[in-house]
Amino acid sequence: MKTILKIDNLTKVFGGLEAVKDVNIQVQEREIHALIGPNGAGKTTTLSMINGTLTPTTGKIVFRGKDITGCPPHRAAAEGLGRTFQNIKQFGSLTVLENLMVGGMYHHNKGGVLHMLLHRKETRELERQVREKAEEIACKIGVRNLCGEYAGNLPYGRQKVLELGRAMMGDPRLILLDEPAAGLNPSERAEFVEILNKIYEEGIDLFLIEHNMDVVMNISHKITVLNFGRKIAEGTPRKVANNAAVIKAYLGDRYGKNDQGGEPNAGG
Amino acid sequence: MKKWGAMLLALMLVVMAGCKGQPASEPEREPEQTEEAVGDQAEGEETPAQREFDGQIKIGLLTTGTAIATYTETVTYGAELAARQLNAAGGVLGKEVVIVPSDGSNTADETINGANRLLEDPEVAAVCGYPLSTGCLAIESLFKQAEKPVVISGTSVRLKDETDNNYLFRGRASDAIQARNAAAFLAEELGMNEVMGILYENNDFGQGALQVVEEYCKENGITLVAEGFNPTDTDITTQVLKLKDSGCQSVVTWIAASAVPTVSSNMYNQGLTVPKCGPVAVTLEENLANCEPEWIDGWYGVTDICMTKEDKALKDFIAAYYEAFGDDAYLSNEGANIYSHVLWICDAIERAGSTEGPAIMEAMRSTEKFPGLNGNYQLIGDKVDYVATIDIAQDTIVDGKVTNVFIKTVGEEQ
Amino acid sequence: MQNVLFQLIVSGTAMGFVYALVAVEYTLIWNACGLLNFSHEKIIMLGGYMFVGTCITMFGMSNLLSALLAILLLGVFGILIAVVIFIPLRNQSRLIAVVATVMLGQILNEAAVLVWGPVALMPKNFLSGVFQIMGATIAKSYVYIIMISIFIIIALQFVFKRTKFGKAMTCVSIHKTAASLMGINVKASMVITLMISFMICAVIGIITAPIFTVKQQMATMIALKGFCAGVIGGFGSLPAAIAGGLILGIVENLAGLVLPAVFKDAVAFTLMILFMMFSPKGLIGVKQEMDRKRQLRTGEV
Amino acid sequence: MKDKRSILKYFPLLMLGMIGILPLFMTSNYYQTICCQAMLYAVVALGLNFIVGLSGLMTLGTAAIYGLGAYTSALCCTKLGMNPWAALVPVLFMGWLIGKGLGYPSLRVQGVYLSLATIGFNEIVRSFLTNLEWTGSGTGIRNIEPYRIGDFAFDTQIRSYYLIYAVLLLFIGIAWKIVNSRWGRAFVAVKDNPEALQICGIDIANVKITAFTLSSVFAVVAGAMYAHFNRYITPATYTTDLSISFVVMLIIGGLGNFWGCIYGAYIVAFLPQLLRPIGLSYKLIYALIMMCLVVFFPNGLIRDMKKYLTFKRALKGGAASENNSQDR
Repeated sequence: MKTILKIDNLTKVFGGLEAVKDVNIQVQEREIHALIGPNGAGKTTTLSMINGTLTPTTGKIVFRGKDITGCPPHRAAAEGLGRTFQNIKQFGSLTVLENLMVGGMYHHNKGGVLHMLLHRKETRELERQVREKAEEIACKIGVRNLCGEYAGNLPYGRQKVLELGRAMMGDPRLILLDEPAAGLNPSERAEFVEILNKIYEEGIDLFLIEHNMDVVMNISHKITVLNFGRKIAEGTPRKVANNAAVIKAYLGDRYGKNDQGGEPNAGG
Repeated sequence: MKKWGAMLLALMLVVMAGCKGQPASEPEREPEQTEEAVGDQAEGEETPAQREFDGQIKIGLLTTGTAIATYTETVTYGAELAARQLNAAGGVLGKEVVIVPSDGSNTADETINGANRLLEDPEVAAVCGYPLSTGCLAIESLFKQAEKPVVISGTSVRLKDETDNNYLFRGRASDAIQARNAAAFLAEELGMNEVMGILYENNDFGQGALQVVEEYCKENGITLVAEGFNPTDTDITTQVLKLKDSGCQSVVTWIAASAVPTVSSNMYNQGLTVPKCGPVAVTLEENLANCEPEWIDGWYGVTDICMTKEDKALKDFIAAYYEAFGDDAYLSNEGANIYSHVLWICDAIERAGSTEGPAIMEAMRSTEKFPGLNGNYQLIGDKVDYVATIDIAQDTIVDGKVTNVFIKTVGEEQ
Repeated sequence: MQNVLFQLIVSGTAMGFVYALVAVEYTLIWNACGLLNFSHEKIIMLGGYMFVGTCITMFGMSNLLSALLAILLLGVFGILIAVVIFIPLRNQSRLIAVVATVMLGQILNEAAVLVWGPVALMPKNFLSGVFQIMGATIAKSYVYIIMISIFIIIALQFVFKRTKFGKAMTCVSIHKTAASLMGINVKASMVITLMISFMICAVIGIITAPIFTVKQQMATMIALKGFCAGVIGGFGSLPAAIAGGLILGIVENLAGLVLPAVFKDAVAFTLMILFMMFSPKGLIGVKQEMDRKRQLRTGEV
Repeated sequence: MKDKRSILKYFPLLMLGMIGILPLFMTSNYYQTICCQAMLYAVVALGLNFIVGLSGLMTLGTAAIYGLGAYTSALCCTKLGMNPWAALVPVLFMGWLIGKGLGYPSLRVQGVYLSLATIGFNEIVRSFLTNLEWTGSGTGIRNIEPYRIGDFAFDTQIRSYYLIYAVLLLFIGIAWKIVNSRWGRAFVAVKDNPEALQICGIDIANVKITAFTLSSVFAVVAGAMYAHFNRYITPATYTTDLSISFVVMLIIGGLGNFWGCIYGAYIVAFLPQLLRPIGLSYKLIYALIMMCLVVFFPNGLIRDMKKYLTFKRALKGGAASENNSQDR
């Protein structure tokens, strides 16, 4: 098995606070990798550093053999790194189809505006391609009948799905998912998991943060646990579920012994 | 939504009532409204007195609207007064003289629209008004195209140098006369002929004067120190100190009316006590009232007409003006200029015997010493300029109040 | 030359306080509504007109009484505008609010001519005269401006830091929704802020009346420079407004020595744009940056 | 532009056709001049739509760009003796330059800061145009020669009208292509959610700068047309007030509404002229009407009218545009 994403000694310091400290994660190809941990453990910070929204203080991120440490997000995305957000970020005043087409803009773009105006045939061709692809993905994620609707008017669950679809439009090799199941009702969640599995079967690897243990235990092959910015455990779902440190972290959190909610980007 | 919509409407009504109600409550403002009405409702109802006339002669009046409201008020009254007097004397060619005002605002675009609006009406025989050189430069070609004479009040020399337009008439002394005489007065009359300062307002008005004064100083070997300020400046200490530092013996202050209090107070406070000579603005009644007497005391001003001059025609005009429009009506030399312009145009129409543009133009071009309040009108050179005289006045404190003291009239009559 | 320099610094300081007061006045609205009041130049003008045109000329009241009444009237006007424009537009795109306030300014501008006549007004025997400080001259009005702006800023600081009402307003400025959830009446706080802001505008209009004269364009430049002062000092902070105003006033005056003085405005705006680009938080940002660097250097964490 | 099912689909074409035959009814120079101004405004507004309407950036410096276009063309013709058509090359270069120059700061300067910075830019430009001798200082540049093809000069109002009409059509075509392309979507996406656009692999810096460049190119070309149509330009024209008028056009037309730019421009150009008969207070009434339009129809005259008239459609189309505030 090949490593698709390799994180070495990743550290992020906010002011005097170490949000993430010396984290090492290796995401293997053909694997659904989950990142869990109590609130404020530094999960979203880690994800943001991988995709380039935040710059790591120290450490190294290698994606498909290429060092992408400190790359701006659009560069990372161009490398094949998709992402969804915990709190939905879509383009509310574009229709569902247009949302998907924006997602595919990187691969169906050539030159600037002037180039586009001068090469009308090529433009039409690119437009046709991206539209076809968007329709295809819309079918896949089950929003085909909503294509003409403004994304801002969709129900929450659909918006989450749409965000995933948009990430897929960029032909990613790996999608980073930030709490994909948060806020979904059980039936939506089941549907979402189904879509995730479908995507995985297509050959796209997933790296997700999730609070919902049902989802995590169900679909992930490997789990990394963070607490207070440090990696405390890693392994198969079964192994992690029985890990003493993990249980302590969660139970401790639950019983309020670790009263340190002030970390930035707490839980995303 | 509905609630505050209603409130907005209420506010609108209050504002409207404020604007409409205010002028109406003052009797002297009524003429302003009537002539706005005359201009736009045209010949709706005729009063018995008007029936004697055999049609109308419309004279367009290009104002600056609310952008330079003082100008608008005084020229509307001035033109209206001229029209009333002409009509009282039986009209022109047996027709009634009607003034059609149009707002040219203070931008070139709006001036063009305002002028086009006047030209659109085929009954408008000629147009007068507009004091900003930029606007005049913008509309000059429209009148050539429409073959209607226009009497402008912009003073820039470019209006003469760069145009080739027989329909363009300037009914007042240009910068070449005004600013040059201001400089000449300081240099020759007062003997300050080594270093001269100029403080100019940074727009077409001030820069036009700057150019003229620069030329004058070059010809006469005078060192010129030029300092400009922006029309919106509220503090010109830097400029005044620079002038003071340069050791100039006298200063030409070419500023618009609204800047006079700022400039004079700054100069007074910084102790720039050398003789100063400014344009019309420094002799205006309104400014004298808005400045502390000591700020402006002793300043010289070149003006088209010194309003305190002992002159029968001028006194009559002023008396008639205040009688017609009330004592609170605003009067400046611009009003007197426009009054003269309307009379001049009508005189030309009378002589031409027609209201056709080309005929009026020819009659106006061949004017010989038509006596306007601001001098005699006669063609100077081959185009544009018709008036060559200006008055020089000095602001002097009399009984604790500043008044204009007429010094002399300068400029060569043709 | 030294005299000149000193004089320029003194008059720059004087103008700086005018800018600072303008900055304070719109910062209040910015904090409470998240909107910039682009009509403030006309509000200042309105204050001047109310003072001279309405109170002194029309009602024939004494100067002091007129000033107080004008401030009061503007306060009422502020409430009206809050209800009519600012509250309805608070959730709209900011651009729309900006344009609405610009239009309000135009309305006031046009109305002023029609209501108060075309001629510029000037209060008689009001704050006239000059002070001499070490050979430099400063108009009396400026001295009053300096004192009043310091007083206003201290008073506002006190209100915001010490009173319950002020703290509520601070909350509104930080997060409107959260504040309203905590039971703070956001609308009421907007109304009150607008009222205070408009009253400060009136104060500016009244004190500057003897130097600028009351006319349509009396506040055009100080209003824009007020924005510059705010940006240079640090947007949203009141004491920083004074620092920004002072820097702006002095720099633009001194720049007049080097450049032709007509480029004074260009210098001011360039300064503003440079600050925006390199220190968007203004002087406050510079200070924070320096503190941070010092911390790093001394190894404190 | 989104609602393809609407019968109003043909309204824009009707509008363009009407503009085309307007001179047949408005034969006076007065109305033709205003029409020409309105069409030039429409070109600027179409360009501004990319920044303000679609990308949601608040810029209030358009008048300066418009003015720089006019000055570039006028200076090239009067000082360098270039052909007006050839002068379009430096004009376009100028537009590109301004677009880049303003685009980069716009990455650092956000929201209301950007509007202040652009006002500053406007004032700086005006200050320089007023003071530099080679720009004709306060009195501006005169005797700018009109465009001509062979012996046919576009020097009368009616000829200029159709020249400007052609330019308007050209730019409508270009803008329409762009708005309905991947770039148009990217502009809207920048407004809605820049972060999400980034993770789609798009550099938002690039998108914003493209929007600025397009906008300035539209504005400079309109400016150049204006210079050769009016044949006289002064710096006093290019005030912040004009910049704000451009934004008002967009708001009346509805932010981001393609055809709204055009009728917005016509309303802003014509309304004050129609109000002139009122007399001195016409500008006051104009400002009042404008404020009411802005306050009551913040999503654009037609869009909000539709919403008020047919409630059903509002649920589908209008609401989305209302939600996407750019308050960030």
